[in-house]
Amino acid sequence: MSVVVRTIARILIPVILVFGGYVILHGHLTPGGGFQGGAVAASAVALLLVAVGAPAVKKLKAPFSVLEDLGGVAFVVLGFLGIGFTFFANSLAGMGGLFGAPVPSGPNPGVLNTAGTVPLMNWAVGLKVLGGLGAVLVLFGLFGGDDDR
Amino acid sequence: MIGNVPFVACMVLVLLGLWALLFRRNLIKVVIGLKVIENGVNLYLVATGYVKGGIAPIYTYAPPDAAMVLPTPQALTLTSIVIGLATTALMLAFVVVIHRHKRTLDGCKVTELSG
Amino acid sequence: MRRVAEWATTAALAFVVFLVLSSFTGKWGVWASDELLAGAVIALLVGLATGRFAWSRGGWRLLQPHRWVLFLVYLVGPFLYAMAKANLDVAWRVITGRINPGIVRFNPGLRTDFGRTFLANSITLTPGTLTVDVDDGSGDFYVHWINVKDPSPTADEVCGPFPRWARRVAE
Amino acid sequence: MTILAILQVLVLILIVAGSVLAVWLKDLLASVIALGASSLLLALQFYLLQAPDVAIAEAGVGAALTTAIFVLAIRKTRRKEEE
Amino acid sequence: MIVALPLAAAGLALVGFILVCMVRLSIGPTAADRAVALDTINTLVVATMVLLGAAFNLVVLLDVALVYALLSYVGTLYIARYLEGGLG
Amino acid sequence: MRYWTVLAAFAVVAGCLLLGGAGMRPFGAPRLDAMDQYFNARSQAEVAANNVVTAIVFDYRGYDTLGEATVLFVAVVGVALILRRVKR
Amino acid sequence: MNGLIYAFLAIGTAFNALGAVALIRFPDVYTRIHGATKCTTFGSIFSILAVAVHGIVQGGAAGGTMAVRALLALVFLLLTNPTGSHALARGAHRAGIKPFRAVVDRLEEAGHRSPVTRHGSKETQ
Repeated sequence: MSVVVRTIARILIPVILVFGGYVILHGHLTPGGGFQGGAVAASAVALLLVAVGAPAVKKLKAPFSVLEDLGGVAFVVLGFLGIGFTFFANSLAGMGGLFGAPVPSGPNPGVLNTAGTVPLMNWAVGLKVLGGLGAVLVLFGLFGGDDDR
Repeated sequence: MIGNVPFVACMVLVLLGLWALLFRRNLIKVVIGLKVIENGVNLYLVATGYVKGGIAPIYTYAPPDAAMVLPTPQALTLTSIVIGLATTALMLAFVVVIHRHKRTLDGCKVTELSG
Repeated sequence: MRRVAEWATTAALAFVVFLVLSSFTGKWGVWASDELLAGAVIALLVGLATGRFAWSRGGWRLLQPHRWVLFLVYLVGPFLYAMAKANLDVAWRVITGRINPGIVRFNPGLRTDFGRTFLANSITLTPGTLTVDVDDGSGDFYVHWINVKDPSPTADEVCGPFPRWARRVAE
Repeated sequence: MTILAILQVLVLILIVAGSVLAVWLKDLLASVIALGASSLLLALQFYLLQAPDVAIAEAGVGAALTTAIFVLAIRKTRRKEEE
Repeated sequence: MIVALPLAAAGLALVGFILVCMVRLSIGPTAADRAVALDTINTLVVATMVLLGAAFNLVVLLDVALVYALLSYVGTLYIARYLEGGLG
Repeated sequence: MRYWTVLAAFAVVAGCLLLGGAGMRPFGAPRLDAMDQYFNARSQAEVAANNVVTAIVFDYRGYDTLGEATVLFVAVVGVALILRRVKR
Repeated sequence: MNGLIYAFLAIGTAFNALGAVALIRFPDVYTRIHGATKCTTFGSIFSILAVAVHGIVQGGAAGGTMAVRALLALVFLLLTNPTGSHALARGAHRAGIKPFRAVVDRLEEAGHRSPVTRHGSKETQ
């Protein structure tokens, strides 16, 4: 595409990634979470693919596979954290420490440091969705580029 | 006040997708029909959980003493949307490969697996 | 050295975006400390991931503060005025249906990517003009002009003072 | 309350219209554009049904990624529906 | 649960304009015309979402409008890239 | 002949779906909502999350999410297998 | 303050209406892009400014957040909208759509046409 689209993509791709991180990070306070934030961040890959072209995303295939596996493993490990009570029990909520602050009941402005394992699982699923959808996009973009006809 | 219009609209969406599945032979059109069915089902699930006069089930900056809509259908729909994209990509990959090998997108002409 | 500067600058700008997004989390616009910490981590990761990509030739000059002041002045002054004029112009053309279109070429003499982007987007949002193509090498602008007065115009005739503003702000 | 009901019915009509176009048009690219519009308005309907989580998911997926994958697939195959 | 009626009325008017754009999307002779209609619908939907979020008096709903404002043009870019014959 | 059979089946399905949609409970008045009321009331105390939907996705119904993540993984692996570069 | 909000809403709605009408009335792609982009961007600026003023009037953390979010959406719209229109115009020209009753077409003279698209589906008007 032309220089205009490429320059705007240069500006907007970091912004989209930060916004995806924000959506994942505040998943337990505002609408959002791992699935939505991963989809938003994968849109940055789509923008890179359309603005710069398929050769630019060639190197990204291996990192995305690693991200997807990492996210899946982290999700299962976080599920096993509460195995003393039951699988997927939220063993960190309300205990103090990491993400363990108590939350007042009823409407409140929201405290980031709450909700136990939920934010960590958000990050695991977010990385997984980013890796999976990004890998799909890269594969579609690279398929049949040079040797087709 | 508006009766069952949203539910009927969901059914119309599902029927449209079914029409595309049954009477269109182009494979990409079939995938589009599946997307339309998926949209209808997602809309149906979310409409099931709506409570008249309710607010979104989030306590951040919520007005006090307001009824909330039901959260469980939303949670189910949420995961189904992202999964729907991945499965659509899988179907389109099949379509691309079929076109590469058979030089056609007509579902009736791809006969290896029939009969 | 240059690479470290790219990473650090991108991370800092990403952190500013995060601060705007998460404002009003503490009391009256003071950010909560855990928000700041998490935002710093996210901004650092984003800076590392996109630092090489985000900067092009001449981009560093955008960091000079007087350009930001000029940009704000431009935004509320000539740009808003030109946009209002553009909309009244379109309204008149919608009602009367009187158009005389064509695609003309002119060369504003901008060299950097950011300057060309700035001018192209300004042209698209202001009266009667729409950027169709920008030549990468020579910097020629091809503009769809809804009311062609001159088939081979100069930059002043098509878009008035905008090339000067683009040179002042972004180049 | 009434204005909310009118909004919901109007957006539902628009969704159904976009889906009809997506199924009916012969040009596959136009069909994908209609599907994109339909998904956009579906996100607006989720918004009106007070489901912002689902609306963000539909926005992030339907705005960019679905259109991207469909357009890439059409690029890799052919555009017109053959009869 | 609409608390600010003028904002909701403006949102209703914008949805009405989306209906007009839908006409162009259905009759547009070329694919480029339809894509222009889609782009216009994008902008109108973002404005509608911002207005309705204020009308419902729920701050959290405005995040959806942010996502749309940021991402809606990527689809347009794909269609434009297809029209100019790119995308490998 | 085959066309008419399919069309008749489609008409039957269409009639059933439309009647079912019209005969459901009224829109906006759910009957069985004990579970959702429990989630709405207790999610702040049990999960300490403001967003009830996220609490359900990642805590109350974590198994569902695990299954969906598996489906996502399988779909991505399928795409990667189908679209691998064939050396000719 | 309410008067200001109503004025902004009226201006915004009027210009958005103008954009929709321009989309219907103009004769070809390029002029439609003209009308649609300019009018809807300008109208959305005022609609969103109305919401921002509403948030500031409301005050408190919730109102401030509302104003910040609305202004951020405005910034994103201003960045992305003209870019998408430019890309569409360029794509339409390379797909072979001629401007309606053009007096001059320097881009075609300069030979910036793409090679015929791979599957031979040229756009015709």
